[in-house]
Amino acid sequence: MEVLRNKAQDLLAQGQAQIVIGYEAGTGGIRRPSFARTAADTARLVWDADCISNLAGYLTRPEIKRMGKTAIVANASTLRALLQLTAERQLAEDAVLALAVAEDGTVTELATAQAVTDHVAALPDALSAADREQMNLLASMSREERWVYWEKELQRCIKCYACRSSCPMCYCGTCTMDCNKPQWVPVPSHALGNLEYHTVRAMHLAGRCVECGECGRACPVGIPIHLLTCFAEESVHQQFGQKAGASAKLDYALGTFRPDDKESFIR
Amino acid sequence: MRIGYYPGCSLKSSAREYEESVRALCAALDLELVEIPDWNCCGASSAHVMSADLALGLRTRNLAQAEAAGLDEVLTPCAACFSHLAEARMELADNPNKRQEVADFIGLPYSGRVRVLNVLAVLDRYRDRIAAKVKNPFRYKVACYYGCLLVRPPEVVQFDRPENPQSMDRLLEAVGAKPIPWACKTECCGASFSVTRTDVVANLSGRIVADAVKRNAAAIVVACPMCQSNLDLRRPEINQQLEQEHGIPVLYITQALGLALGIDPQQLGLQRHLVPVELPEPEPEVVTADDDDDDD
Amino acid sequence: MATKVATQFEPKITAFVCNWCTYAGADLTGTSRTKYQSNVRVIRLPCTGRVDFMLIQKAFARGSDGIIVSGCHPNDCHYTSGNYHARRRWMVFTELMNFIGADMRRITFSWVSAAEGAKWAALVDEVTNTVRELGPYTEYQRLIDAGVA
Amino acid sequence: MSRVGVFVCHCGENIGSTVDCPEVAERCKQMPGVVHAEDYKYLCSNPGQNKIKQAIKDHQLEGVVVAACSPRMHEPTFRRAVTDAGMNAYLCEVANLREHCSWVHEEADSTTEKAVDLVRLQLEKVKRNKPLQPIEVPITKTALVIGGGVAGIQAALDIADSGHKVILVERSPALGGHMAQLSETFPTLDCSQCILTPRMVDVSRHPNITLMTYSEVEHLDGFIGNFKATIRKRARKIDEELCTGCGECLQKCPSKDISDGFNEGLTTRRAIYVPFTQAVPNIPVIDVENCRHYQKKKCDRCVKACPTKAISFNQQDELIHVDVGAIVVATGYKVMSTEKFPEYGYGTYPDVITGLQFERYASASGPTQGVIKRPSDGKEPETVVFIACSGSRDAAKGVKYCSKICCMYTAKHAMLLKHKNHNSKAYVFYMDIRAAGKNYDEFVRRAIEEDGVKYIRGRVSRVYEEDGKLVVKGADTLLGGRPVEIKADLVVLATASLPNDGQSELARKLHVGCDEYGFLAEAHPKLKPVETNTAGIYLAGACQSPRDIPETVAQASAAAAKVAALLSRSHLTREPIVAEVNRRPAPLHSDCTGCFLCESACPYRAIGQEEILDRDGIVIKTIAKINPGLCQGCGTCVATCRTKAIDLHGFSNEQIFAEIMSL
Repeated sequence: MEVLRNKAQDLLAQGQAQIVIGYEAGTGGIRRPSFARTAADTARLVWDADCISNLAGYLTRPEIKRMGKTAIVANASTLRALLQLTAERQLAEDAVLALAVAEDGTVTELATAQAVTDHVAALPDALSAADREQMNLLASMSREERWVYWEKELQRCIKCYACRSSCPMCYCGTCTMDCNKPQWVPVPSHALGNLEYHTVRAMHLAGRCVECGECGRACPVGIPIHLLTCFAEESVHQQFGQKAGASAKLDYALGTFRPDDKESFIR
Repeated sequence: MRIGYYPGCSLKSSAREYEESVRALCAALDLELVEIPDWNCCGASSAHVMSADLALGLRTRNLAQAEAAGLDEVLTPCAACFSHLAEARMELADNPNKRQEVADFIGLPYSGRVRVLNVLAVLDRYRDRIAAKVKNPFRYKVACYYGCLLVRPPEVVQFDRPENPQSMDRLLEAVGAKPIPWACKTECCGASFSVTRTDVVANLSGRIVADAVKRNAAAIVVACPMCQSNLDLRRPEINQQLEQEHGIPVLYITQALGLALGIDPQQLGLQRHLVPVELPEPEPEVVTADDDDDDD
Repeated sequence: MATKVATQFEPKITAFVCNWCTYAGADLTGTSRTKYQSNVRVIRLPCTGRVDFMLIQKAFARGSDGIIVSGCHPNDCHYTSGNYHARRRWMVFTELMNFIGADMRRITFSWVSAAEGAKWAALVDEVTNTVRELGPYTEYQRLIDAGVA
Repeated sequence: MSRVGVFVCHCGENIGSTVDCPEVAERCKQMPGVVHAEDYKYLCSNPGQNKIKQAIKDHQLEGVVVAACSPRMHEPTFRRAVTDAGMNAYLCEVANLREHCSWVHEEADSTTEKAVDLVRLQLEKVKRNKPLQPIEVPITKTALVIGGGVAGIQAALDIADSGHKVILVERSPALGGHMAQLSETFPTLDCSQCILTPRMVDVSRHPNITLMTYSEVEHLDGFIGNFKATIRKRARKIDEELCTGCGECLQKCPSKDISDGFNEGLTTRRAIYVPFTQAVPNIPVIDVENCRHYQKKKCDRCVKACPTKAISFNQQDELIHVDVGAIVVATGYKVMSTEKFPEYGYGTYPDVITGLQFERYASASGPTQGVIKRPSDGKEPETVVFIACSGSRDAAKGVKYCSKICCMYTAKHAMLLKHKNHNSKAYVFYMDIRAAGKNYDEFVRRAIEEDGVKYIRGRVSRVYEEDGKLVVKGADTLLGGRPVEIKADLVVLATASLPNDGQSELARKLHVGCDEYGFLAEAHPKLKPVETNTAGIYLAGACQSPRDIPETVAQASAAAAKVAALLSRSHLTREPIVAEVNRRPAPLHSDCTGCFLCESACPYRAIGQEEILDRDGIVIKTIAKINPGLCQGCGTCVATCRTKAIDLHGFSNEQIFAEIMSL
């Protein structure tokens, strides 16, 4: 932890970064984002196994971008999101200095997209065991059971858009949900509209989702919506081989095709 | 590796040395042969002329037994058995109704899962391993004789080129042999006229032996018991026909490869041949030097 | 809709078709005077590549009981590859909709060329019969009826 | 928009007999936004169109729905009609009551009901239509012809003669292609070079033609009328301005044993060479791979030999950018090599040759000055076997298609052999004789009847060597499949014609399609045989499928006519059905996030970048921009865009959404 704080201090002191985004202790034992801009701020930085949230969402915020060079304490999903955002040209290549903290507390500076790519390649897959179990459970259900499950879950959605706000890939200036000419999806929480919203979100993240689960954690009513985006992402991975967040070069599976793609479902 | 094994009648009788050498070679390659339980006649040369249903039933029953034993692939060294089983498989592949009919007929379920492979197709997969294990390079000129059923008809066998097959040539090259280009790779040996019209066999097989000898082959290599027997067992008739004494031995591919791998000749059944297997001294290894041509 | 003595459920079928192959194929069905059931309403688009999956969703939301999406066969796309892009999108969309429990028997993807007038008639009849058998899409209707929470 | 007129056509009985047209019109009057609705017997007739025009004026219509036959039939008619009445053409939509309704359903309430629905769909759409203006595109009045064989030569000359500029690009160092290699041509037996060479010279002298040999198309951008091509002019290592073509250098080059491609490997050439004596241009080229100066860094004999100091070892490839309005692809074919035939020895027998090699022997300018010899020992063969369909019409070992030219050239070869060596014997193994063409069958009959060529209908199973002869084993199927064995001195395979090397790469560069074999695909096999699916790119000759010289020349002239017609116009008009990225007030500027995920989804690479700058010229945002010249309006990008920042004119989100909502 000291190493991290010292590193952050050095970066700020030497002007290599104007802001270091990391984690600090929040209430109730959780870790919350921390934005260190002065040496004093760095004392709040912490790093441990509870630092699970994906901080990459902050990188595309104009207010952060305006502050100058950013360094970010990055867990695996933050790094993946960083790469995907670079691929989608939301971040200039090598604009962000990522700080990867090892178990023993040592800090590795990942200054280039290539360094991040190499680092990420060695990290294990994203989905947690509990999520995997839930996915399998859903897969084992009959179609009708799955429909009832999601119908019930999605009816609880209050359309607060916390999922959208927390998602690093939901950086669009105008979301389809906000489009009112035509009004694709009804604005208030609505049984049908909720289903449409969450399927649209999943389709829009298919081939782009870094499977951090941030949306599921952000949901105030506890709907496991991240399973939808993760499912869409895995569907892309299994059918086309591409994986989001693996490289800073854009390789969008739904923007390309192979002439021999699956044909069996088409009459 | 494990693979199903269908010997057929020849390999248990007149071509025992073929089975012996197949088993010896496969053991040397760590390939376990699982003989199909309770296998039956493939129908040989008679069933299909008597009754198409009977022929299909006999053939399919072997495949169904292999399926029941949990096998995915069956090695069928005899070229005729191979052709028969492969044909049955193809006949039923796109015809679920017929498949059910035959399954009812033989009283066994049959899904068509098992693939049928001849000895060359299986060995071809192990070519690198064979080359790596060579102890006594088989440095002879050899006449690779494929006969008819290993490579034809192409849509049934789905293997090698029907007109000028190469798989055996490649295998023998891998152990140091020099396959000769010759005219008779896939000519007819006379097949089952062996019994009824030995004169026909003497004439047809005679052309094969004569061409091989003329082109200085040290041995004829085969992968079919019928070819072997016509070229070996009928050699006196052949020699009589050609009015010449030809002593060129006729080896199974498994025997030739076995010798190269240093397997004991007895284990390969070489002593069972009628034309004695007496190979001359191997040809010396030819080293080709790269010559630099600068005449500036 | 005119009032009907509803002895039998008549499904509402919406078809999204490309202008160059399937729309022309359906024209050929007409010129060949091949008859098919009249439940289908065709929405003409330039290419299957134009078919946003949200359009399919909105058609269900509007009460369609079955949907047809049809375009040019692979290699025949008027725009060379719009249908290939569409096919990929459908591959993911169908998997996702199945994961969410939607009844995928109600969506039929198809290639109908400008020469396949008979195929279009057969396709529409088959889809209409299948969906008629499945009955109204009550699961979706339940959501529509639930309204604002 | 809320002043729409609906016009329901009976199409005589065609619609009227199954759909209650007056009822449809009546129902439409009730629909919101409809201020006028009527039905009429034949709307496409002049009085029918006048009714529409009149109604537009009388009711100040802002949109029109014509419920009639398929829009693919009469949409242009009705759009023209509304334009006559002063309305924008794109404010008229057609509901398909005939092909999609009356012709496919029985007379019933449900059929009329469907008709009403179909009109409602178009009504809701047309309310949201926006006036659109056809896009005008200027045309660069220069054509690019790729390939300098007879097809390219003919196309280039025809276009140039019609008064347009032509850039002719040929990959090899000289014009001529395969035709220059041929001896005599069927069915007239006139000398190939004698008829081709003057055309080659015409090309080099034509004021409208820029000839670029030893050059290849590297890259192509743009669209019909406005292509931008990058051509790689490979370094000949000779200064073309200085070289007089005297040939002094050719004699001095010490690298000798290089297989001569023009002679199909039957002879050798030097490292500095002119492909053949009559080559146009008559400028040598240095084959760097084989030149001692480059390989061993120690030879300059050609430099010493050159009287004009034209050798330029430091010459580099040049990339030349040209603007062209139209392109003719004439890249030709190649023949399958003898190595593809296991049963004929996998190319191991030197005396088994291809038809093209035979041409070189038969050619007066060939390696033997027209004496038929065989490669192994240079002897004149007594017995020659010709095997037609070597690889053609043979799905198992070759290609499925018929190579088309072989029947004729095989007959010619056999005939030439007999003419040149009266004592020789010629046998032809064939499957069928396909001699359809002017004077073609007569030619084959002459070979058989007058020159005594033996035609054997059957396939050859094997060729093997025995006692210095090639034994050709086949069957005579006309004699009940009797086996035939012929001891030959030379075997000539009429090997299959294949797409030329690099053709699929070129197709990718040009964005034109290939068929399953790799030949370039025409837009329509009957009605657009020389067009490709990419507007402005045309095909000529054997790059499209195997064909003979007369057909090639005819097609080249056809392609040239298409090009000349295109280039004679001042500009092109295109349907304004194109996609556009929206713009919004600052600070958003556009719904486009600049993620460029749409870029690779565009089949036409029409999506580029646009930088939004502030007053100081600093980039605020980079967004996608669609080039309306390139966009063909498929809408794939529209469906790809998450934020709906892209929309398609004529098929906008609002329009289609409204259609769905009207159901």
